[in-house]
Amino acid sequence: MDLRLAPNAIGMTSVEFMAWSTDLMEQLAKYTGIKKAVDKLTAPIWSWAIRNATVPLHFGIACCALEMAAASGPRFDAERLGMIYRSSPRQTEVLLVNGWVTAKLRPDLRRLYEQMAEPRWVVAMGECAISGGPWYDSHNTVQGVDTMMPVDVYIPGCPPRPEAMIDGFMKLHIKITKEMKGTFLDE
Amino acid sequence: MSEVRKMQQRIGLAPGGKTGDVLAQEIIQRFPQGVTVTKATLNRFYAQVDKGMLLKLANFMKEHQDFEHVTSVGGVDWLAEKKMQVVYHITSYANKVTAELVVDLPRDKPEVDSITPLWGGANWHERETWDMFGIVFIGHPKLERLLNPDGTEVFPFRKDFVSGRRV
Amino acid sequence: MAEMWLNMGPQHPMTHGLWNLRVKVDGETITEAEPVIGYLHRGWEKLTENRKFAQIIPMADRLCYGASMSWSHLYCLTMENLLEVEVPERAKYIRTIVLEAQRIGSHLMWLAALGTDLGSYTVFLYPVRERELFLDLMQNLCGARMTYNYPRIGGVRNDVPANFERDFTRVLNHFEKRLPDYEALCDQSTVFRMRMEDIGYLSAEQAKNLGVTGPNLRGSGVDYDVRRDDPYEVYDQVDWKVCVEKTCDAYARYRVKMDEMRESCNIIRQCIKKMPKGAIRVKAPRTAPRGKTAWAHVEDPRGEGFMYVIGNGDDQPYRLKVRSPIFVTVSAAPAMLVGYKVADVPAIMGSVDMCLGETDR
Amino acid sequence: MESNGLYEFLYGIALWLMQVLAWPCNNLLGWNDFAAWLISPGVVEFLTIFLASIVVFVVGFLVSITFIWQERKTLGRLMDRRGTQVGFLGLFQNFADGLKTFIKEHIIPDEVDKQLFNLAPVLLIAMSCLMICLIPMGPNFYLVDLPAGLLLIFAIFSLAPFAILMAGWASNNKYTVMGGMRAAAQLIAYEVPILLSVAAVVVLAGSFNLFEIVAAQQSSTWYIIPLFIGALVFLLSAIAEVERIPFDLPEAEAELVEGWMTEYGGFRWGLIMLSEYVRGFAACGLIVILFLGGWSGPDFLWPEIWFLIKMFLVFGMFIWIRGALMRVTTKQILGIGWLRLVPLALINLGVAIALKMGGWF
Repeated sequence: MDLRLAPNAIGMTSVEFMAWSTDLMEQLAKYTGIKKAVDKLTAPIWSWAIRNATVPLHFGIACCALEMAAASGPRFDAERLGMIYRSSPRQTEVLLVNGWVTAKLRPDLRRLYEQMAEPRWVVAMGECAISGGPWYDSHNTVQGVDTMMPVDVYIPGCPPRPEAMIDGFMKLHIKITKEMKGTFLDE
Repeated sequence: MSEVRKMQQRIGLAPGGKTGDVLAQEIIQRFPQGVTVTKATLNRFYAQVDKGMLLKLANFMKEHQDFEHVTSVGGVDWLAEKKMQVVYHITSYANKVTAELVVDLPRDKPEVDSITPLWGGANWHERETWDMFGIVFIGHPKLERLLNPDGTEVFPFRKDFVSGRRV
Repeated sequence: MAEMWLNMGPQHPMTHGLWNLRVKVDGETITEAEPVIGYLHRGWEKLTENRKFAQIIPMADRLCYGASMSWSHLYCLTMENLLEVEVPERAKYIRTIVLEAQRIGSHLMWLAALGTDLGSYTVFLYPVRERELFLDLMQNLCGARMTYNYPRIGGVRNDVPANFERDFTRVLNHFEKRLPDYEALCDQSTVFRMRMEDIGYLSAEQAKNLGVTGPNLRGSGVDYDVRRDDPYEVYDQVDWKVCVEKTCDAYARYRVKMDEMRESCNIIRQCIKKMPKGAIRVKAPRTAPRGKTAWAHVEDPRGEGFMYVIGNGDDQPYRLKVRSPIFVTVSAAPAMLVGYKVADVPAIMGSVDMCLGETDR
Repeated sequence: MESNGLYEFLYGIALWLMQVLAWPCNNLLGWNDFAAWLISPGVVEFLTIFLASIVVFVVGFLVSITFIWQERKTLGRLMDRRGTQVGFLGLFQNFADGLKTFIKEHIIPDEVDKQLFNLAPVLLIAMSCLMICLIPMGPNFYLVDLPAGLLLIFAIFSLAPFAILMAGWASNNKYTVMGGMRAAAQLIAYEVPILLSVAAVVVLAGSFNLFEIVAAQQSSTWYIIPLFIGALVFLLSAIAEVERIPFDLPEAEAELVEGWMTEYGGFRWGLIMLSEYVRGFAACGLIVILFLGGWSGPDFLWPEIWFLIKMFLVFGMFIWIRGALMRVTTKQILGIGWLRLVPLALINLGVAIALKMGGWF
């Protein structure tokens, strides 16, 4: 943010001016503390909104996928918490890894993770996702999803019961409230 | 399953079909030297087949003894005895008989004729056996990696390939 | 329009598992199809060589998680052939009851997956609701919802709980009242008939040659069922009929599976009535001689499951070969798909009850 | 804008507002001519129209939002499960979804055509919101009374394929192009039956003005009785226009992932979802006005309330159809559109002309 450029701002091209002015505004907001105030004020709203509309990706790998299906069934209805499954990674918050990750699936899973929009979380469901599970000595499975992407919530069990999965999402809600991501999303 | 109960069930269920031992006798007359039938019961028979005779025996079984379905084709790696083995299980719906054919191959150059032209069901079994053991099936339409990621050079199911931590 | 390769997968609705169908498309019609599997391959058969005989039973549960009881039972049957163990009569009856309950549960999960594929979320949720009842029954018996670890080499783990017959008959009566609901939602809705009829045609000759088995084979008119033609447990002492359809298309496969659910209820009721008293387990020898081989095949809800085991002299198998019915049916998928529209693919592959856990082993 | 309840009410507010503003200018600052200009009818009228459009848009927007809530709760009940429980009775679920999209990261994939990619959702939401303001909700609650209101609404209604094709093409992804083309083909195919059934209504009512159509229905019977076929054709075509389940192919989950919406995330996707429900609002509004006699009803309730009740009933019918039926394939969608609905609409037009000639209407 160099104000010295201000006098010859007219000479800039539109792209340069846009970049320079947004940078100027951000620096101003940061130093005068407006950014912190806005973050403090709006954070509870955003975290309430995300908490009550966490949308997991419609992506099932193995046995835990059947428990995920049972969790959205009539008895353990996951939609009570506002969880519907959408199939495009752009529109989801939570990547639910529910099964063993093999060497062939690893690049696809990594790409899915990167395609998701920023406030995103990863939930490792079941022993296979947490630590390779019953296939600890297999040559083809990834021993734990946290070796390839940051994981937020672990749901133990092989396969975990649908209540355990919903409880895992409850823990995720607690984490979302604690993180309190503000409007500007950067700390 | 006691033999008596199977006999009652057999008579009631398969009027037209031939039983396992009748089929085994036919094969013994047809192929005196290449094939040795080790055991034959009502709806099973087990045979040891030489590498060269396999395709001829398979053709005979498909045409004349109407074996319509390949249950499985599996590879076995006998590291200590320095040989590879391919085990075929072929079922006949009409006769309700399942045959087990075992073919021994040298371990350094395991090759055998592919039975995919006869039964399409064996296609992926043979492809997987090549993918895991490296046994080459001559005449197979598409012998490529199936289950392992495309880049792997090693044959993981061989006994000399140690996978992960042993318990 | 130019020929175009289209990737359908690997992100598929949750219940099918992970596979990728590469389809060559000319406009909307499919000219070539090539299934790509291996996304769930963990080298299951290699891992069994590190395990003792009893440790493989929970592993066999996780082969095909939709019907885990039938796979662990198949493994125990193979080991009983290897170690020449005769299972007591009561254990056989319990096994048959539990297998048929698992078959209904697996067919319900298939109907749910078919519902998601065809776009109706209701047809997904009703079968899942009924499946919960069967999972409760299995939970009372074996303690777990999906991966039971219940059969043992030489019998079953524990005897049936109190009022086992009452619970089972109550659930079966309730379920047989609910089955017409699914038929109302599916059979009587012309949208479902339009989407399922005369697509995915697989003639009897093709089916037999390509190795398709189970309900998909019976959908093509071939009257073969391992439970009747090569009986194991007590299937030959219970009178039931094999459901066969003649029209060889996706709708026929759907009809076969719906009738099979009714047959399974009928089998369970007869088994409960005829279940004798007595021991539920026999002591099995611990080791198998090296080089001794044995195999067994059963009627898995998806087709003919088969296992071939070779003893190793100690208490670990030297080699355990598994034949998964869906591994072969998926290899026969191009025969069912070529010539139809891309929009028909979910209906065709939905009618073939796929479970990729067992395909990739 | 003719005088109606809403206009007068807001005119009073605007005038009061201007006087409050004008008082300090006159007395304290002495800008008398500026204050006079403020109170002049031109400014007040402009402010009234501005306020009226905000009020009508907010009401239409809230009704569309409650459609989302109604859909999730009724669909849940249809599937034997409770719908969403966020907030009181689940009412806050829409706000949670809406607010969530604000904070999502704005992803623009790099190989995407940026201008078109950003323009498509804006176009979509603009068209949809324009329709909210065109649909009158009652004698005292409307924004504009055009002599050819119906034609304008349908002109805007049929602009959607352009935005969808633009979105599908700009996302530079094989599946979105296919989804976009399917959506465009479907929307254009269903323009014809909708306009034919509307033609029948216009023949009976004698004018394109929505108020006269409602007045004609108040004098004689609701048009759903004589033109029942037309109402059915309109309902089915409206479902196709709004891309809901039986005709949901553009975003078919199983093969095209999300159709033309795949690359949109965060707020753009929020706008697209909102525009889908607002188009549902417009379709329901049209059905109520054309066939269910608009806001006519026994007068113990306001006409506007009657209009809303009928809207929620018609949208309930949409949800019921979504709960019961499955998705239809492309070939069948166009088949139903051209071969079934267009002839029915023609028959309906014949009936309308016969009734008109016969002098009953």
